[in-house]
Amino acid sequence: MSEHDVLNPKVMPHDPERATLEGKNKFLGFWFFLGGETVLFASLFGTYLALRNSTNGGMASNELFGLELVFIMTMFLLTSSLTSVYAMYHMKNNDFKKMQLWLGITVALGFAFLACELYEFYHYIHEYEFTFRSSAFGSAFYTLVGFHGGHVVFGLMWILALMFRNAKRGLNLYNAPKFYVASLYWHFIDVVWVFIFTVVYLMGVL
Amino acid sequence: MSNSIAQNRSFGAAMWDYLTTVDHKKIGIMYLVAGGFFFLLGGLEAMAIRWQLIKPENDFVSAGFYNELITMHGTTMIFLAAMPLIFALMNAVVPLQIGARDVAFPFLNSLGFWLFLFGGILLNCSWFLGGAPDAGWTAYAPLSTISPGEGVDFYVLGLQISGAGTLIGGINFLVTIVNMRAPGMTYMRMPLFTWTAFITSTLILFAFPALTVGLFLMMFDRLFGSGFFDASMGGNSVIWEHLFWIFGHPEVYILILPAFGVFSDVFSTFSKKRLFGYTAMVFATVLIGFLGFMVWAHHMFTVGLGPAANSIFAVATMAIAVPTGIKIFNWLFTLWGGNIKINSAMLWALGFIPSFTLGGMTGVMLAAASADYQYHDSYFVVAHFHYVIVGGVVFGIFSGLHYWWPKMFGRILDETLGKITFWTFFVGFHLTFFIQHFLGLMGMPRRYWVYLEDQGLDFGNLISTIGAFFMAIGAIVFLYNVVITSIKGEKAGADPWDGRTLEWSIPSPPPHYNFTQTPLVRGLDPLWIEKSEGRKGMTPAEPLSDIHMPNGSILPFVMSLGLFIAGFGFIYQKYDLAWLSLVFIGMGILLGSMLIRSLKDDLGYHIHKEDLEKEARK
Amino acid sequence: MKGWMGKIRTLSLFGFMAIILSGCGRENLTALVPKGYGAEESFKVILISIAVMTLVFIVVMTIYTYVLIRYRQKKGQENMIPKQTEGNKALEVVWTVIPILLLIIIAVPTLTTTYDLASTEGKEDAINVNVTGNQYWWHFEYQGEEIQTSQDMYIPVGEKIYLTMRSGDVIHSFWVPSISGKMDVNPENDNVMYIEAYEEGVYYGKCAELCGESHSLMDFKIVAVSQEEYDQWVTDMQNVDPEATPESTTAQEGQELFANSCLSCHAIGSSPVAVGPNLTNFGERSKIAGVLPYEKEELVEWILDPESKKPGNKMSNAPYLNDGSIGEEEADKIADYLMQLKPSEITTKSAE
Amino acid sequence: MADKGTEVHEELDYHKYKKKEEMKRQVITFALMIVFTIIAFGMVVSGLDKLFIIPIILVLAAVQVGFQLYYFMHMSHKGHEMPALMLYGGVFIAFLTVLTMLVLIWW
Ligand code: HEA
Ligand code: HEA
Ligand code: HEC
Ligand code: CUA
Ligand SMILES: [Cu+2]
Repeated sequence: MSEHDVLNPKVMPHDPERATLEGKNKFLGFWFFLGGETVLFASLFGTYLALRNSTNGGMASNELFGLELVFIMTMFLLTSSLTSVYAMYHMKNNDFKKMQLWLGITVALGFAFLACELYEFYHYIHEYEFTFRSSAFGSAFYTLVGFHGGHVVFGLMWILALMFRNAKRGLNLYNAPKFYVASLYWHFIDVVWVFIFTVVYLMGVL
Repeated sequence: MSNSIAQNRSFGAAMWDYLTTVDHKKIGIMYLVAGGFFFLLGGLEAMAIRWQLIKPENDFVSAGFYNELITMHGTTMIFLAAMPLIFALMNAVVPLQIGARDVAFPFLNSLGFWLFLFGGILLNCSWFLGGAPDAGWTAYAPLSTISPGEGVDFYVLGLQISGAGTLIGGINFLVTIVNMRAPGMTYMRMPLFTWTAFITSTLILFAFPALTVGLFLMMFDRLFGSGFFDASMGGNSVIWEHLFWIFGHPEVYILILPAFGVFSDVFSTFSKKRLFGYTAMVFATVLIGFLGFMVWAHHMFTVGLGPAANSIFAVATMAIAVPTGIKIFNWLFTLWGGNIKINSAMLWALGFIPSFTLGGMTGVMLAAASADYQYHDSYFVVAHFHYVIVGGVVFGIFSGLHYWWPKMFGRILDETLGKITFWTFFVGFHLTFFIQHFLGLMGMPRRYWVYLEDQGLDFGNLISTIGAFFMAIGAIVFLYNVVITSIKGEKAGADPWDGRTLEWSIPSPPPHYNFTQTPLVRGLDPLWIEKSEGRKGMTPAEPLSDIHMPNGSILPFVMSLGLFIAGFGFIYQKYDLAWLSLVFIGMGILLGSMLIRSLKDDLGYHIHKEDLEKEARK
Repeated sequence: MKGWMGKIRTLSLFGFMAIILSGCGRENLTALVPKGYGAEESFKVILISIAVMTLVFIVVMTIYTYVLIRYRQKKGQENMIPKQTEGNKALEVVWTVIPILLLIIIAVPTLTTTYDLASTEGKEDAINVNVTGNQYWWHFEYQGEEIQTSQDMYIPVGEKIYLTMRSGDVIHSFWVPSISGKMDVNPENDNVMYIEAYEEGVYYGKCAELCGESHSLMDFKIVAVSQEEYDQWVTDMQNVDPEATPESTTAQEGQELFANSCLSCHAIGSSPVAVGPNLTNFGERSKIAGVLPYEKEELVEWILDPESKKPGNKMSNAPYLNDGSIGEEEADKIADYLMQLKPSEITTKSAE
Repeated sequence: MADKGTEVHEELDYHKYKKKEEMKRQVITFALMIVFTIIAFGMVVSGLDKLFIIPIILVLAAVQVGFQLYYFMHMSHKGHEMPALMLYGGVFIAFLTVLTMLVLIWW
């Protein structure tokens, strides 16, 4: 496939993310990366579970956590997962405008989530003086949830960068894999969150 | 970029070429040089260790410095010497063995290398900046978290950075092997070295994240006041031990499996036989990889996990002897009935069998939990792991280097010098480490700066030290061999060993696009098949056409430099927050480079058919 | 050169064996001559596994040597192409099944001893000692006896002593090779193990987990004495008068100096783990600070400059080292005082 | 590829149709995920017994993740064998890790 075909495909194949060898590689490599990320988060979850009662006399999880905000955050993130599916749907139909639109919504939801999380942390620190350094539990909590938050931030930056970079020129076989992979990343973030709200928050208030 | 420009170039241009290269063969050479350097450094540290232990209550080095020496020796050897040297072989050979023009992610491949190198440099900067890490290569908390100074901080950040490089390298090889195989190169036709590279990469993918998390937690504890491993804050140091060994045990198989792959290729080539029990060999490799993840707690038998956990992990560990045994016997039966030619590459492989079997046997002995209560953290363990690591991994690397040197550099290493290297190293190796089994059982714990007089340990230690110097001589002869060979070594043809696999079907060293035409693979040992049917080389799978090649880039270097700078910032901000500016600068460089990378299209370039034809006619 | 390697290997093996058999190391240190229950149980497993492994090694080396002699390239046959065998099902089965059986031979005793050595049956009725590991010394608290000592642990022969171990700082590991395998001493969990010595004697204990600069100098002793002697020792230790006035005047002066400069970290008489070792029966120690010869000069040197003897030890922070209040003379007096602290008839000598 | 224009076009239509179908399923999936989430939160708020709730919310989470992987991330589609293999590899080690941290840390 020549450069020209890649950047200006005459026809979009139905799986544009895997139409070129580069695309296939990216696709596969990213999935593998997610396999590794699974272990990464498992290590953090494991550490959290081992230390969740090590409050060192400070605040414990059931005194700390409230569920309302977490529920709202969950809704933001779940919905953003759906909107990114929509974006990929339009990508596969070669409808760049709609894809950008849905990606935009995804990003907005992501920011909403992030804002809630920041508020939550702020709240814990200032209302309860529950910090990273309070206890092993505090360290584990902020690290696990913070790592997830860090992933959200990175995902947002990534999607935004892709959107701006390609805003003018539209979809092609060179950037389709990039969009696709970014959306996989976003789903993975959601997967992790599902476990966070279950293991950290729901089990935490029990 | 292309060869013709590369021919008459200045030193600066050559440097630039290497700094920006994304060619897996050059990256392989860089891994070799860097890994080789760190091997010498680690070896030098080992010599210092042995010199200190030559007699009881010696005071060649101070206690603190001794701990720095062992920590840096272990860390350097494992992360900065053995792994990179294996990556050197993988980079040099795997794409050639599967008939690929390149790896899946040339850019990331280069990034992986630079991250490793800068991580290693960062770690070693500690020597000059107030002291190296001193808590052992295992860095058990809380000793590591309370260790004063910045040594352990360098350990944490250096390994974090080079670990990221390794992870990237692993993913690259996985995708390369899955996606880039030539037509007809099915999984069950891949040479064993490629198979082991594949499984090793899988292990890297799953093992390194645990280390990443462990290192983050340790960094937070040391630099940002968290309490993961601090009992007084409710933390638990056993968490570190688990995280470290969940990574650490697979790590040792990450090291040994590619060595197994080298031996498989070397044995079959120099016996002129196909590998005996190929399918079983592949299966055993996969099984070792799989089991390798379920045994880590055998490093923790004395931690107090309880008899149930100890029993489970003991049995799981012993199970690994079975697939490994399958391999040993298949190698022996590859030799059986063969036409065995013994040269340097083969000597290392032959030396490996008794050495590694001994090491594996002591491994199984260690796996017996109730016996490990005696062995653990004694010189018996030191003996075990040097038998498997030196007798397995280092022998494997030497074997692979002698075997593939002609392919990598176009010259054959001198045979006589090769044999001298082998014999001095081999004898020295057994002298050094065999006696350590007994030292351990006679009551010498490891990581001992001094042993006391009159405890029956003097003689064994003296022997051990003498042996180590034989190894050093061997290493020096090898260096000499490399120098001599590159000055006036015998030029190698495409196929100096009557090889069996694809890498021997192309010129030595190969052109930067490897295969002018992608070969068609018709079975296991594809080149052998063609040769035994009277053909000179591989049948192409495609007509001669333009070749697509990736562009070089300086960004991987810059990104790694960014992390390197940020590393210093992270370490020194604990004294003065002003250092955080370095973090911002470094991370800025990193993120900026990433942004450039994602914003700038990089579509590579084409080598035109006409040029290929011209080259072919030359 | 055929088969050389094999020969060299076996030769060196036997050579080393000879050296080793002439002495398996120092007898109160080596794990090769077990003198206690744990060491013996471990040693059984060690022997079984060595036997199995020797068998495996012989098989491997036999095939190896045969193959190298028989199939080594002969002159003039450089181009001979051997038969390309794919594999052999029957052989595959053999070398899968036999190793499994061999492993079972090792695994069964391993599991039984592992459970046995972890058992806590009869712990309540036995002697219980709380062990604390500190950088770089050991503290022993005899539960319910109001006895606390450091460095030397007295135990009766033929009895199971249960140790409950925890660290005061970093991880250490408690190892007395000739009596018992090791157990880590962690800062956050109590580990329990038992030891039992078969013969009277002073056994060398080592710290087996890297714990800092003087990790290699964190030795201790297990003093195994007869039951009667042990009972005597307990009584003597319980009746110690920490304030007893020594006989000689230098020692009396030493006592005063000691009270001023040293008692902040050290204790005489039963007292919980402090910054420094308990010195109640210091006069009966076999070594100073675990490793130094028990001589007055050494003790004086230790008092004046502990850092040079045991790098990184916590006594190097002692205030007296900086304010010059203790010179050679004073140290000498303190040494006199310390060396006469012999509350019991039962000493390390009794164990011989 | 270009010379087979019409064929590709028909194929494209067919795929468009299939994608529409799939989209419907995606929405249903999404609805289910929301329902599951609400159930999980609801159960916790309801104050039922811990030992009863925890397994159920964990199962709900696992199912949700399955939805994400198979519907949103298309892991059931062709060409996902290797991704599935590696992901499950990761899940396996993840499981061991978490189990370890739960049972082998404090004693
Ligand atoms: C390349 C590296 C490598 C390899 C391949 C191995 C291989 C093995 N290792 Fe080793 N090991 C290390 C590197 C390695 N190890 C390191 C670095 C440490 C120390 C880390 C530290 O603490 O710093 C260590 C420590 C270590 C311990 C912990 C000891 C302790 O600290 O107390 C244990 C315990 O079970 C162990 C076991 C094994 C076993 C069972 C194998 C098996 O895989 C061996 C299998 C091979 C054979 C058995 C031989 C061939 C087989 C046959 C001929 C068939 C017939 C055999 C039988 C029937 C038995 N190793
Ligand atoms: C890949 C891994 C690897 C390799 C190859 C080696 C190789 C060697 N190791 Fe290894 N070693 C470890 C990994 C390795 N080691 C680990 C992980 C530990 C545990 C650390 C810890 O406890 O935390 C350890 C610990 C360790 C100890 C125990 C220290 C202690 O517990 O107190 C000893 C002691 O003998 C030792 C000796 C040696 C020797 C003699 C070699 C020899 O084989 C070295 C041979 C190499 C050379 C001889 C090169 C010499 C070259 C020159 C002299 C030329 C120099 C010139 C220039 C620099 C220009 N090592
Ligand atoms: C800062 C606290 C501190 C002070 C003050 C201190 N010591 Fe120590 N001492 C220690 C520590 C800690 C050790 C254990 C050192 C080691 O072995 O690592 C020790 C060990 C010893 C030992 C060896 C103990 C043994 O059981 O073998 C002797 C003897 C000793 N101190 C004597 C003294 C004398 C005499 C003084 C006063 C002049 C003194 N110490 C003051 C902390 C202190
Ligand atoms: Cu305490 Cu080593
Ligand atoms: Cu291991």
